Amino acid sequence: MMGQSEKLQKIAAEALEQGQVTMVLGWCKKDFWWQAPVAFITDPASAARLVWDPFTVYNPVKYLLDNHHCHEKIGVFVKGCDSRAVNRLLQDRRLEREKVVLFGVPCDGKTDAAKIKAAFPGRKISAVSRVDEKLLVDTDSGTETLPAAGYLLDKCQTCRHPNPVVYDVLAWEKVEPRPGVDDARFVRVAAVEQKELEERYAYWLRQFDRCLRCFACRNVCAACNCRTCIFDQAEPRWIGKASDLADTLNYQIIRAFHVAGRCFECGECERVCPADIPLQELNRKLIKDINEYFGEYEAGLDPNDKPPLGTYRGEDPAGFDES
Amino acid sequence: MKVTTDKINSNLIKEVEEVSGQKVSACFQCAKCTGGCPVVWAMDVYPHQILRYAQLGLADELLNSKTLWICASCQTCDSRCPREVDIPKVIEALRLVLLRARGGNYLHPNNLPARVLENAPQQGLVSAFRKYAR
Amino acid sequence: MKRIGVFLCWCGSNIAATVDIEETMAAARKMPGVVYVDHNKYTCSEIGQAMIREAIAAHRLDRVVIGSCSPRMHENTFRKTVEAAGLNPFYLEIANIREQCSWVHKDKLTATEKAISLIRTAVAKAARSEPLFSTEMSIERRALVIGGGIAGIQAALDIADAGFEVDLVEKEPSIGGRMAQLDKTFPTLDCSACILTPKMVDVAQHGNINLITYSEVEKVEGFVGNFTVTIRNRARSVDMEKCTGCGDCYAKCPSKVDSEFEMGLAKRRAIYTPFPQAVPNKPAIDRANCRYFTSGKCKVCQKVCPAGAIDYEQQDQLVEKKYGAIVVATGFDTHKLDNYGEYAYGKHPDVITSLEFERLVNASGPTGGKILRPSNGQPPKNVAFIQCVGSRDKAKGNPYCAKICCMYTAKHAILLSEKVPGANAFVFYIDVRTPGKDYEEFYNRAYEECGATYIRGNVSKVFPDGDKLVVRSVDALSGALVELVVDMVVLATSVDARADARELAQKLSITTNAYNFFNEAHPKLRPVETQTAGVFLAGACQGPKDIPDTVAQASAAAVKVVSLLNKESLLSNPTVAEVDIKLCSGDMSCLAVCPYGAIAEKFIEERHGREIRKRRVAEVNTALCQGCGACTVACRPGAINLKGFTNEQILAEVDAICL
Amino acid sequence: MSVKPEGFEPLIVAFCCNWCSYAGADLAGTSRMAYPTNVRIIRVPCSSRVNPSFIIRAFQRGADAVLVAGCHPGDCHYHSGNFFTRRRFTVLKQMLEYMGIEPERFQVRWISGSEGAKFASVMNNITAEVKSLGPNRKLRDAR
Repeated sequence: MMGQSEKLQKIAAEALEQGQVTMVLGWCKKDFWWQAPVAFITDPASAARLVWDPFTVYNPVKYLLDNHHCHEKIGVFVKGCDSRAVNRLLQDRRLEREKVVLFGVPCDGKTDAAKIKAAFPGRKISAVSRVDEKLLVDTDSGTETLPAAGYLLDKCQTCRHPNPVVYDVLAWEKVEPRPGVDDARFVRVAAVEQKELEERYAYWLRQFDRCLRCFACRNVCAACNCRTCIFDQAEPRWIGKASDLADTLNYQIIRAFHVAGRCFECGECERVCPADIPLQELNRKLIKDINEYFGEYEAGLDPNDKPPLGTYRGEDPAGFDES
Repeated sequence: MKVTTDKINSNLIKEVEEVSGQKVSACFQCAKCTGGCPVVWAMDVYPHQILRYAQLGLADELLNSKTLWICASCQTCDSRCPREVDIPKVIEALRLVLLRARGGNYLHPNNLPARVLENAPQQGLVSAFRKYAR
Repeated sequence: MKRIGVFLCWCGSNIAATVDIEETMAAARKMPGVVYVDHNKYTCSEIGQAMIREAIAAHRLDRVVIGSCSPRMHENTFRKTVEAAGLNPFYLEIANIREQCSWVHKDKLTATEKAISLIRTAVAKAARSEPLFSTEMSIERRALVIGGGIAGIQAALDIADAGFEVDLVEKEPSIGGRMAQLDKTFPTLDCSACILTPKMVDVAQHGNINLITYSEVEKVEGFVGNFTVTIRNRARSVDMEKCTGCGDCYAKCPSKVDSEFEMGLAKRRAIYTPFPQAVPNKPAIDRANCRYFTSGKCKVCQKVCPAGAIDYEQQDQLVEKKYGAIVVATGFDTHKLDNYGEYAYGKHPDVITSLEFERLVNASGPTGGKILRPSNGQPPKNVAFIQCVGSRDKAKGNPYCAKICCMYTAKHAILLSEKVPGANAFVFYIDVRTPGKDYEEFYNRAYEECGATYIRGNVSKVFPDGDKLVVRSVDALSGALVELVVDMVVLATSVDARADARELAQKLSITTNAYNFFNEAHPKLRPVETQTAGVFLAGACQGPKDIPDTVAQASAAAVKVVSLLNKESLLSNPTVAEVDIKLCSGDMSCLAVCPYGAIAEKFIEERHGREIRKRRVAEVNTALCQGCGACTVACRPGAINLKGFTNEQILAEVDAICL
Repeated sequence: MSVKPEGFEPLIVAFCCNWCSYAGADLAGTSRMAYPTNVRIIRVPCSSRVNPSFIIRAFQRGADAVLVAGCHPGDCHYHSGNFFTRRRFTVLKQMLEYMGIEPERFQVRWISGSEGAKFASVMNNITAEVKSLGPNRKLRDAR
């Protein structure tokens, strides 16, 4: 039987050989066992570099913005979350559907390397692989087995769309969403909502005080796809450049507002944040409010939708005093 | 029959709307329901009047009407109502509301002896709670 | 650095009594960019304005801030003042220190403090103001009227009488519309044809009106003053030049089909004019039903035509024309009764709609004006009229009131009593609505003088019993069940928007409400305009309407068109949105929120190393943009800005206020 | 909790649409309806011109409260602008409260050109509310 990595390699090699695409974006293995960075494959022979392992979390879709001009057609491997990023770019007219061939990869959740490391303090790990619901961890003192479910990335624990929502080819059978993801969706938001007002401010201040304004959350986000971000402009100066907490709050509020109704909950912002700021608690709050006020809406499912803030109904309720 | 501010302001319509899930206040008395009702000949208060009585809070008249027990829930009225009021549901709600009012409140799940809970048919329990608990 | 002059107005004591002018002037002198400060008792007076003009010259001022009354009061006055002094009129900013300061505050100390703050804010904004220019646009002095019913006819006649050329486009072979189908009109009972046909003839004979029948609007481009419209002239198969309208062709045509004009109560031929008084009175061939076109044999009409006018080879033609203004007057459809099985319409010939009844009463109708039962040709003795069929019904029909049914049903009851002596009318209603001059009196006449019985109750079921119809209802007022045996049932059918209204709205970039009626620009104050400048509405296409309202709206639309076409040229609004293509990502979020269709996408070419890449960006049509600024917020990278209210200016105002 | 200094006078920034709320403010003026001097109006063509960034900037620079005022829904001079305003600021307001900003600090109101009295009473209320809250330190520049 063919392994999962081999399946991806075969799909990519065939697409390149047949001239269906001139580049394939997938994942490869480089220096570290805990990383599977995005690979840019242009010849069938290199397709063998592609892998599917517990750490293929990175979203290759945003790289299309830089590459789609130079290629007639690009093949992209997309997990559930990645496929919604494609819809995000389509809806924002930053990509044309004909320019890409989507190789859908049903995904049963990616592994959090930090959790693995924490499980084996002081031991050197050389590789981690996954067999069904088990993780096999090769350490300097033998191979250990861990249950995969216990070592998932946080963002994968609340994933509602593990299967690609748009694809041309599917690598293998679809998987079931994890039980309870719907209930888990807004749990953290509700927890913050329950705090007292001053406590909430103190909470967010504590979080954003750590923010370096490295803009990693923005750069990784498929919903943040402007050619020139408002925060990178000199005139008008929307935000101060010095490290002032007020400017950080300004950035974070406007960033969240700009993805309101457009965020598709991939959770990458939170994963890449070097300061561990719980950005999903902000993004999901906006999703929750939009659902409650203007009707259920899930971004990244249909590129032909109008985003909730780009449309209205005369009878919309208001979240303020309309008297 | 007399309409008073107290009756109009009573909670009857609210309660009926809550139990039935129907907007009784939407009725504008076109009476299409009554015109098509196959058992209207046996009714003392007509379906459109039932809604009007509910709007006006005429609880006694509703309570004493035979109509509540005659309605066969055939849905003819509701299929034609231009205001999307499901009248059989309203009538069922009136039955419940009035039954409850008559039944008092002396059943509480915690007070039922285990023997009863084990042996009594579920439908019987539901029915008993409907009538004797609030 | 800008050279800003600040001028404070006393407004007599209106401002000066509450705001310390001296202190405010002193503060203004210290504001960044301010090089000159002065004051005047009445700045809006000629002396005050002269002072500003002189100061601009003497001190080489390039921005002007006036602390005075509301800009809503004198902004235009002072713009002209600075323009007269050689500055761009948009170099002026007004600080509202009267309505929003001296008049609402009593304490001189805090009022002065606030006045200083307001001046500082205006100075900050003025320092960032750019010169703005209106562009002058020519106007095509010709109007297009879409729809040849009474609304279109009236609008076309009024515009033509004012001396402008009008093209009147009608999709049927004749103008006349719904009104031509009616018998009498409420509340006066004058005959519809008698008042309509002279107007139709006027249209045909008017030197300024170009009648384009059997045609439809295919495409609309451009903007106010400069629309380019493509009109599809459907192949009529009859040469309009040669045809004399003698009628020999349709007398001999062997193919008979239901007449749309007669609501299917009579037949017409495949070559036909919809009705005898048609304008133009020249037939068209309905190719779908013509024997020659369906089977290749026949050509009877060509053989009998003495003028040789029949032309089977004609093709649809697309004609492109330019217009300065457009009036939409496409009317209404009657509601389809598919959802109302309980009324037995279509199952029993004696259940008819109100428009069918209209044809039965009409002297030129299928029965020659005699009210006869379709089933047996006998006059009915008892007739039930059911109101609100498809109206006020959110479950299966239209939730809105169709507005005209109460009145025409009263008319039908009256006409029945006149035409069939001794016949009885029974009107089933939910509410009777008769607001309008002489309307209530007309309704009173139906039951007081003409013997109609009004029953408050919606009919639940109509079913045949022998050769009669049984109508089942209840009289809600008495509580009595009602079961009437009648000879005929007339359904007061609701009014729908035209089936293709949404399509036309898209072509015109106007909007519709949830029921596809065209939206007016403002429900109270701009009832005949649309949000698209230069496109106006008349008649039932905007919402159910009776004839008097339709004619009034048509004349109102005509006045709007005439006042537009009368202008020498159009000046565009200078405070419009503007795209910075460097920043624009081309995601068109701006387009989604623009109410005027003023934003379009365009592709620009950019050099990237050796290759040329195409890139999508937004483009603002300054003729259509009204300057609301909704797009500026929808645009995440801030690539679209609003002239006169730029991001830079507003941020500077915020900073100045909070200083 | 912030300490209220004696005689605290809040600074309130109000964005008013030209056609309704700014006209309402003018009407309050012509009708001589007194209200506190704390409010400063920025005239915008439509409430849909108000960018959330302007609001955050006002807080950053020291505003104690921000008001956005526009035409009543359905009466927008530009047909649909305030419908977008309603959606945008429903979202922004919930977010600010979620982040611990007092609801009184950011308000959105519909004030028509004929509602001079309403304009004055909104100004009275918002000033009183913010006075009792005390100065705003949240979201504010450290200067």
